Amino acid sequence: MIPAFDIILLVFLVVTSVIALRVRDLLAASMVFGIYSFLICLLWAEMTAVDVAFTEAAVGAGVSTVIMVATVYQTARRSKD
Amino acid sequence: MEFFEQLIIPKFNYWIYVILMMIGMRAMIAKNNLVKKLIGMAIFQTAIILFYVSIGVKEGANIPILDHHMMPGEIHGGDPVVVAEFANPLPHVLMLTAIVVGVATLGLALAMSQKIYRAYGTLEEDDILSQIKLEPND
Amino acid sequence: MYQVLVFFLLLLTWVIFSGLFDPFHLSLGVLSCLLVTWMSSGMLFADRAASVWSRGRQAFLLIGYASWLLWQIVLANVHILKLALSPSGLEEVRPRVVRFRTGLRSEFGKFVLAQSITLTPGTVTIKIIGDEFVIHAISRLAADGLDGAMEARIAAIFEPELGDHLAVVAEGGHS
Amino acid sequence: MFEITISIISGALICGGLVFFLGAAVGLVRFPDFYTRMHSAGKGDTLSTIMILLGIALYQFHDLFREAHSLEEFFEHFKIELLVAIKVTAISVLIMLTSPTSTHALMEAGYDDGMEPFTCEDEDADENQNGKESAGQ
Amino acid sequence: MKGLALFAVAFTGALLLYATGDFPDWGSLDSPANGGELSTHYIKEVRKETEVPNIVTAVLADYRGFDTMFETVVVFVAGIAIIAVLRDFGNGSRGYPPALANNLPEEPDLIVTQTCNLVIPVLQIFALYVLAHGHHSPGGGFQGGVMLGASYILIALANGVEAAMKILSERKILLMAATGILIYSGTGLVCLLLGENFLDYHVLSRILPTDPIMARSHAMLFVETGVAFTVTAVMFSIYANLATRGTLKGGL
Amino acid sequence: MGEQAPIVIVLAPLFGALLIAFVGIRFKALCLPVTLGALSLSLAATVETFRTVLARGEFVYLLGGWKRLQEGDGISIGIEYRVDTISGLVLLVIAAVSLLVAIYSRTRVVADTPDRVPYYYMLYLLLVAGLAGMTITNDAFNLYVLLEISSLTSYALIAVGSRRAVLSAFNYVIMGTIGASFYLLGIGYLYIKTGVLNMQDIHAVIIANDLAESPSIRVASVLILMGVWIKMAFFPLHAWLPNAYSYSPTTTGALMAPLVTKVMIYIMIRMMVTVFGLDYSFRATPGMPLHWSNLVVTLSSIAIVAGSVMALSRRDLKKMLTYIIIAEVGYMVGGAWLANEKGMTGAVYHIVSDAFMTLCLFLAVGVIIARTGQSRIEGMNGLFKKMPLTMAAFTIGALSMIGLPPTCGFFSKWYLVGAGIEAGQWHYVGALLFSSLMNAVIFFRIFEMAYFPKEVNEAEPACFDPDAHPLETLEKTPSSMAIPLWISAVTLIVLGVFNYTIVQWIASALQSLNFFPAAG
Amino acid sequence: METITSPIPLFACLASLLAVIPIVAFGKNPNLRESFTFSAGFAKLTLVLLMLPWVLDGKIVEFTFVDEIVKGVPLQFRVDGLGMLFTLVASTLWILTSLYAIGYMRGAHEGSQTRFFAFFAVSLSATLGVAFAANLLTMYLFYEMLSLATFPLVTHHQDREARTGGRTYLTYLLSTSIGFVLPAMIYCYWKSGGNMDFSTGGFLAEKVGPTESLVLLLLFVFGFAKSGVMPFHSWLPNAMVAPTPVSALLHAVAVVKVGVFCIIRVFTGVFGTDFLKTMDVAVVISWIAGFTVIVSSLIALTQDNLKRRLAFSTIGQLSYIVLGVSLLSTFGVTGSILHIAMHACGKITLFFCAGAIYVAAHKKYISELVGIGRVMPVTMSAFFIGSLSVIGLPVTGGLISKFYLVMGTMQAGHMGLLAVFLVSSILNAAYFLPIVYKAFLCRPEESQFEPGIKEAPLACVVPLCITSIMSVLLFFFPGILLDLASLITGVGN
Repeated sequence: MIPAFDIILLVFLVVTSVIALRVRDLLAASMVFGIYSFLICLLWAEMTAVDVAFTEAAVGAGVSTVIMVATVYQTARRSKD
Repeated sequence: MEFFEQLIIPKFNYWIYVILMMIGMRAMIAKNNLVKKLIGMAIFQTAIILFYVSIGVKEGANIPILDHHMMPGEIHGGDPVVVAEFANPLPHVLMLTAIVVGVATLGLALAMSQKIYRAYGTLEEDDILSQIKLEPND
Repeated sequence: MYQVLVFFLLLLTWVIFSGLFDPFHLSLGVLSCLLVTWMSSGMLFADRAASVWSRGRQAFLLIGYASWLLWQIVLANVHILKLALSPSGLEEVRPRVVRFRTGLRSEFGKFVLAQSITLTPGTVTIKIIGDEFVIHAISRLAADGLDGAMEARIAAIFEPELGDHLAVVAEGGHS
Repeated sequence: MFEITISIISGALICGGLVFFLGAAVGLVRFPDFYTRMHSAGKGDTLSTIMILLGIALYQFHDLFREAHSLEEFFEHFKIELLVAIKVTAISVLIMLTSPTSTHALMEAGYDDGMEPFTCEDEDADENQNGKESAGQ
Repeated sequence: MKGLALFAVAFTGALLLYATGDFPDWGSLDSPANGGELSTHYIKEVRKETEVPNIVTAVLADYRGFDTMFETVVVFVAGIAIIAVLRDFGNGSRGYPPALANNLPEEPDLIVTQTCNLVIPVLQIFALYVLAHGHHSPGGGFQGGVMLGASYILIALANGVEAAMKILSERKILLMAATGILIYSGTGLVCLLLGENFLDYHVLSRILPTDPIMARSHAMLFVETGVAFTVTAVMFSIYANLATRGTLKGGL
Repeated sequence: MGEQAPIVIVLAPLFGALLIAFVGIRFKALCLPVTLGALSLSLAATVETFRTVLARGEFVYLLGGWKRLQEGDGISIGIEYRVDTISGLVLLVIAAVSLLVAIYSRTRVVADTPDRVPYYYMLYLLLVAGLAGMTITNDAFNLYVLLEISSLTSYALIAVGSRRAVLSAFNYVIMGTIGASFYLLGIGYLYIKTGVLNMQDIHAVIIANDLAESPSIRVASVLILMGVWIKMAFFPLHAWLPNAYSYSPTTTGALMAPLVTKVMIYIMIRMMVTVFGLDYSFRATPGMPLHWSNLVVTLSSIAIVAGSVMALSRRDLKKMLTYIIIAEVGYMVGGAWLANEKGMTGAVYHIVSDAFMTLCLFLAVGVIIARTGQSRIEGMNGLFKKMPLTMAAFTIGALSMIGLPPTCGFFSKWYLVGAGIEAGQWHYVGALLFSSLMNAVIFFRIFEMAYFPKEVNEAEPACFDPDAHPLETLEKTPSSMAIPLWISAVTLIVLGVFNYTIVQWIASALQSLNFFPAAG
Repeated sequence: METITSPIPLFACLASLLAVIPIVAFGKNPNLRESFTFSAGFAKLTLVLLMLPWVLDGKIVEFTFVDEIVKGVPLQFRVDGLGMLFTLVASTLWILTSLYAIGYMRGAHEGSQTRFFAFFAVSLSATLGVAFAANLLTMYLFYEMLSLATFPLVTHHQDREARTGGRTYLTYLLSTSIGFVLPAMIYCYWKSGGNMDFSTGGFLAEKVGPTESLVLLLLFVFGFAKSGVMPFHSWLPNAMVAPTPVSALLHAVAVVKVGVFCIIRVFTGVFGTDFLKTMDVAVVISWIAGFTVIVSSLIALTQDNLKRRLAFSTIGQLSYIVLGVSLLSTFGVTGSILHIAMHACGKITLFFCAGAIYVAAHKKYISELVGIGRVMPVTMSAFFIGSLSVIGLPVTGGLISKFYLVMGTMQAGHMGLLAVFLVSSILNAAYFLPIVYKAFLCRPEESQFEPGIKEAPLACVVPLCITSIMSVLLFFFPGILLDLASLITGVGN
C-alpha cells in the first residue's frame, strides 16, 4: 500500500512535468522544472532515500535549474511549442 | 475493480514512473525546441530514478543509516541489525550515480544548445533544419 | 585577529551542525573551518579593523533589533492577512512607489535597512541607487510608516557616530 | 503533561503558520498587480515558514522526559534534541535573511524590466494589463 | 515525426506497463531486491566490514567504490567536455545573436551581494560538514561538493562571474577537478602498490595507524574528499561557462 | 604486473587524462606524448592480460578485494572484472585502434581544434578508458556508468567540430540518452526480479528461480536490446550516426567509428550470452508469436540492405562510410542472433575485422581530406597518381569491406554466410551478398574516380562546408598519418591470413556455453 | 600417389610477384626494367620445368602456407597434371608476351609502362596461384586477385572508353564471383563438413542431391564468369579496349583460361565426374555451353573490329572447353584440357597479329585489311596458322583437341551437341578465313596499303612466329600434354 502523501506527490509530479513541457516561456518552464525536481526530492525523502533526496535537492532543484536558466538567458526565451 | 486493487494501487509508483517516462520521452523526440527536449530528457531520467528508488522501499523501514547505539565505536557489539528496519541501500547508491550522470548530460547538452544558438541564432529545430537546407552540403 | 574571529564563528556553526564531539570529527571541523576561513573570510564583515568589543556590542544590539524586527514581521503578516482575507481589504490597497534618501553610509547598514523595510508591514525595497531607496508601499498608511525611526535604530547599532544628525528626506509620489 | 504542553504549543505555532500561509495565498490571488502580490508572497512566506520551523524545533523536546536509565542518558537525549532544535532555528534565521532578499530581487527585476506598478492615482488605467503579467522574472 | 514519437512512446509505455504486473508490490519486504542476499548482506555486515553507519556511503565508497570513481570521472568529463565544446578562447569573432542576458544591469545589487556574503561562509561550512559527516548522516562527497560548488555559483550570481573567477580561476578549476580524481584513484593505486587489488582499502592499515576496518572507513572519507574536489570545481565550471557562453566574462 | 594487468588497462588512460590536466594545459606539446604513453601502457597491459587468459582461461579481478560470498561460490558483493578470450580480443582491438589513431592525430588535432588540444586529448583518453571498462567489467551497473563516460566523451568529441557537428552531437545526445536510459531501465527490471547486479549472478538467479518466462525478464531483455541497438545504430534506430561521424573532426571519426559501435555489439553479445543465457536468447518463447531470433535476423537483413543502399546514394566519402557502418552493424547483429556457434564466432570475428576495416578507411579518408581539403567523391580525381600509397591502403580497406580474400573482411563474411546457411536464414545470406556487391559498386566508383584523370567539362564547382574541413591542405602526407594507415591496412591482411587462430580463441570462449546442436 | 612437399610452387608463383619490386623501382630505366621482367619469366619457367618430371612421374608437389585458414581448410598449393599443363602454357607464353609487349608498347608509344609491367607480373602470379590451388578457397583467393590485378591493365589508356570497359569488366567479374561463387562455395564447405580439397576426386560427392547439384553447378559456371559463358560474357569484348598484349595474354590465355580452368576443377575436384554421372544434371551445362558456342560464333561474324571478332571467337572456344568437361566422358575432359593449351597457342597468335597490324599500320577494322598480306606477309602467315588452329584444321594443335572433344561427345551420346561442334566449326571458318583471303588474295588495286608500310618491329614479329610454330608443333608432339591430361582423367594414351 502506498501512503496518500506519496500519491499526492506523484500526481503533482505528473502535473508539473506536463506544465514544464507545455509552457511556452522557457524561463517559466525551467522554473517549473525546478519545482518538479523539488517535488521529486520530497518524494524520495518520503521514500526513505535520504541520500538521493539530498543529492536531488542539490543537483536537480539547484544546479540543474540554475544552468538551465543560464542557458535560457544566453539564448532565446520564447519557444514555439 | 479487482484489476484496480491488484495492479494499480499496490504499484501506483510504477504506473506514475511509466507515465513520467513517457511524457519525457515524447518531449525528447517530438518537441521542437531544444531546451524543451532537454527538460524532457531530465524528466525522463528522473522517472527512471523514481523507478529504482521505488524498488528499494520497504514498508515501515527507516532510512538506511544505522543508529549510533548500533555503532558503539567497537567492531563487534551493539544491538543486532534487523534487516527489515532499513531501506534497501543499493538502489540509492545506484541512483546517486544516475543523478550525477543526468546532470552531466544536461550540462553538456545545454552547452551544445548554446553553441547551436551561436551558430544558427535559434533553438527551434525546424528553423535550424530549414537553414541547413540552404547550405551547400550533402 | 579578524580571521581568528571568523574562524571561531565558523567553528561554532560547525559544532551546531555536527553534534559529534569526538576528536576525529572535531579535528575535521577545525580543518574545515580553517579552509573556509582561508577561502572566504573576506566576505563576512566589511570592516576588518573593528575591535572585538565593538563587534560584541553590535551583535548584542543586533539581537535586540532582531527581536523587534520579529514583532514587525508578525505585524506585517497580520496586515497582509487583513488585506487579503477581509472583504473590504482590497479597498485599502493603494499601492505607490516612494523614494527617500538615507543617511546611512555603510553598505551593511543599508542592507539591514532594506531588509527591515521589506520585512515590516506594507513596504518592500525595490531598489537601492546610491543613497536613494526606492520603496513600494501597499498603502498610504504603510508609506507614512517610513518615518526614519527604523533608520535611527539601525544607525544606533552600526553607525553610532551619526547620532541624531540623520537627515531623512522622504519623497512621496511615484516614479 | 510536559509532552502535551509542548505538543499543543508547537501545534499552535504550526497551525498559525499555516493560517498565515493561507493569507499569503489568498493575497496572491486577490491583489491587483505584480508588486502587491509580491508583498503577499514575500511576507506571508517568511513568517509562516519561521513559525512552522519554530514549532518543529519545539516539538523536538516533546519526549525529553521519556524513560531514561541514567542522567547521562537523559543528557544524551537532550543534547541530540537541542542540536536539532538549534539547527531548525538556524534555518529560520536563514529564512529571515534570504526571503526578503528574494522578494527584493524579484521586484527589482520587474522594476528594471519596466513593469509599471499599479498605483492608486490612476487605479483603473491598466489594471487588466498588469493582472496578466506573469511573475516570471 | 510526431506520429512516430507517439508510436514509440505508446509502444514503450505498453511494454513497461505489461511488466508492471509482474513486479513485487511496492514496499514489500521480501521482494528479491529487498530481501535478497545482496542488500541483506550490505545492511547486516556493513558495520562489521567497514564501520560506517551510513550504509549508502559504505556501499557507495567501498563495495561499489569503483562505480563511484567513474561517477566522479563522469563529472570530470562533463567539465572538460563543456569547456571543450563551449569555451570561447577569444577568437570566436562570429557575431552573437541577441540574448536575454545582454540587457542585464552591470552593477551588482547591494542587497543580494550582502546576503550572499553572509550566506556563503555558512554554506561552505555546511558543505564541508556534509562532506565530513557522510559516514553518519545523509551526504557525502558528492552532495558536499555540489554545495561547495553552489557557493561559488552564488558568488558568481551576486558579484558576476569574473569576481568568482578571481577566486577560482579556470586553471584552478581544472587542477582541482583533476586532483579530486587523483585523490580517489590514487587511493586505489596506493592499495595496488601495497600489493592488494585496486581500491582494496583495508591494506592501507599498513601505512595508516589504524586497523584494517577503520582503514576502510578513513579511506572512504578520503575518497569522498576527492569526489568533493572534482564536483566543486566542475559544478562551478559548468555554471561559469554556461552563464557566459564560454567567454567567462560578464554573465548573469 | 601480471595479476594487476586488467585494472591497468582502464587506469592507464585515466591517469593519462589527469596528467594532461596537470601539465598538458600549460605545455601543449606534452599532450600527445602523454596520450601515446598512456595508450601504450594500456596496450601492454591488454596484451599481458590476454596472454594470461590464453594461458589459463577466464581471468577474474576483484575490485576492492570484495570476494564472493560463501567461499567464493555465492553472489558477488563488489564489482569484478572478468576477461575471457572474447572480451580480451575486443580489448586488444580497443587498445590497438586507439593507439594508432592517437599517432595519427598528431597533426590533425592541432589543425581541427587548435585552441583546445589538451581538452581533446583528455576526452580522447577518457573515451578509451570508458570503452575498455565497458568491455572488461562484469557488473551490469558498472557497465552503465562506463557507458555514460564513453557517451559523454563521444558527444563532446563530436561537438568540437563544425557547427553541423554540434547539431548532430545534440541529436546524438538525445538518442544516446534514450539508449543508455533504456539500458539502465533494463538493468532495473533485472534487479527487481533478481536482486543482484553481477552479470553471472543475474544469470544464475534467473536459472535458479526459473524466471526466464516472467514478463519482467522478457521486457528487460527487450529494453536492454533496444538501448544497445540505439547506441550501436542498428538500422531503424540509426538516424544519429551518419551526421555525427561525418561532421566530427577527423580524429574523432577515426576513433569512434571503429570502436563505439563494435563495443556496443560486444555488449549485446555479452548480454545475450552472459546475462540472459543462450537458451533464453535463442529459444522460442511460448507467448511470442514470432521466433525471437528470427525477428532480429530479419531486422538485421533489412539493416544490411538499407545501409548499403543509403551508402550508395551518398556522394560524400565520410557519409558513405557511415552508412556502410550501419550495414556492417547489421552483419554483426544478425550473426550473433543466428543461433549457432558459427554465427556467434563470425559476429565476434567481424567485430575485430570490422574495427580495423573501418579504421583503415577512416584514416585513409582523413588523409585524403587533409590533402585535398574535401571529402566528396568528385574531389578524388586522379588521386592514385597524386598519393599512390594512401590510395593503396584505401584499396586494401575497401577490398576488405567488399569481402575479397585474403583480407579479413572475406573471412568474416565467410563465417557469417556459412552460419546463415546453416541456420537456414536465406534472406540474411542474400542480404550479406547484396551488401558485398553494393560495397563493390560503391568502392569501385571511387576507384574509377581516383584512377582516371579528370575529364574536362566534368569539373563541378567544389562545394563543401568551409567549416567542416580546413581550407589549407597539406603538401605531403605526414608520416604520423601514413604509418598508422599502413599498419591498419597490413593488419587487415594479417587478420585475414591468421583468422583461424582468432576463431579458435573465440571458440575456446564459446565452448563453455554449450551451443545447442545446429539447426541444419 | 607420392607427395613431395616443396616450396617450388610458391617460388614459381612468387617469381613474378617479387619482380614487381624491381620493376617499380627501376621504372625510370626501361631496359633494366624489362630485363627484370624477363629474368622473372625465365626463373618462373625454370621452376615450372623443374617440377614437370615429378608431375609426369605421377607425383604431386605440395606446399602449405597456412595450416588452417578456416577450419579444416589450409591455404595450400598442390601441383597436379591439370595445374601443371596450365602453368606450363601460361609461363611459356608470358615470356613471349613480354617480348611482344616490349615491342608493342614502345612501338605504339604507350604511357605508364612501368605500371603496365608491374600489374602484368602480378596477374601472372595470380594465374599461377589459381593453377596450383589445392582447394576451392585458395583458388577463389587467387581468382579474385586476378580480377583486381588485371583492372589497371584493361583500363590502361585511362580514357572514356577504357572507363566503360573497365567498369563492365569489374562489374561482371566481381558481381558473379561474390554473388554466385561465394555462397556456392560456403554451401559446399558446409555440406561437405569442412573439406574443400580437390585431390579426393570430388569432396562433395555423395553429399548433395540432384537439385542442389544443379543449382551449385549453375552458380559455379556462371560465377566463374571469366569463362565467358553466356549470358555473362559481355565483359570480354568490352575488355578489348586494353592494349593488345593484355588482350593477348590475359584474354586469350590467363584470365579466360582461369575461368574455364576453375570450371574444370569444379567438375573434377568438387563434384567429381563419376558422381555427376550418376545424376543427369550436367547436360544442362552442356546445352548452355553449346548455345554460347553457336551464338558467339554468329555474333563474331558480324563484328568488323578485329579484336572484337577475336573476342567473340574466344567466347565460343571457351565454351567448347566447358562443353567438353560437362560431357563427363574421359575423352571430353581430355579434350577440354588439351583445348586450353591448343586454343591458347592459336588465339595468342591471332592477337599478336592483330596487335602487330595495329602497331605497323594503325588499322583496327577488318574491312580495312584488304591486301595487308602483301605488306606484312610474315604476320599474316602466322595469322593464317593461328586461324587454322582455332578452327581445328590440320596441321595444327587445334585439330587434336577438337578431335577429342568430338570423341567425347560421341562417347557421351549427345548427338545434338555433335551438331553444335560441326556448325560452329563451319562458322569459325566463316569468320576467320575471309580475313586471310582478303589479306592475301585480293587484287593489287584493291589493296589499301601503300608499300611504305612494313612489318611490325622485330620484338612483335618474333613472338608471333614462335607461337604459330608452336601451334603446328603441338599437332605433331602433343604427347606431353596428353600425359598431363591423363593424370586427371586417369586414362593412358
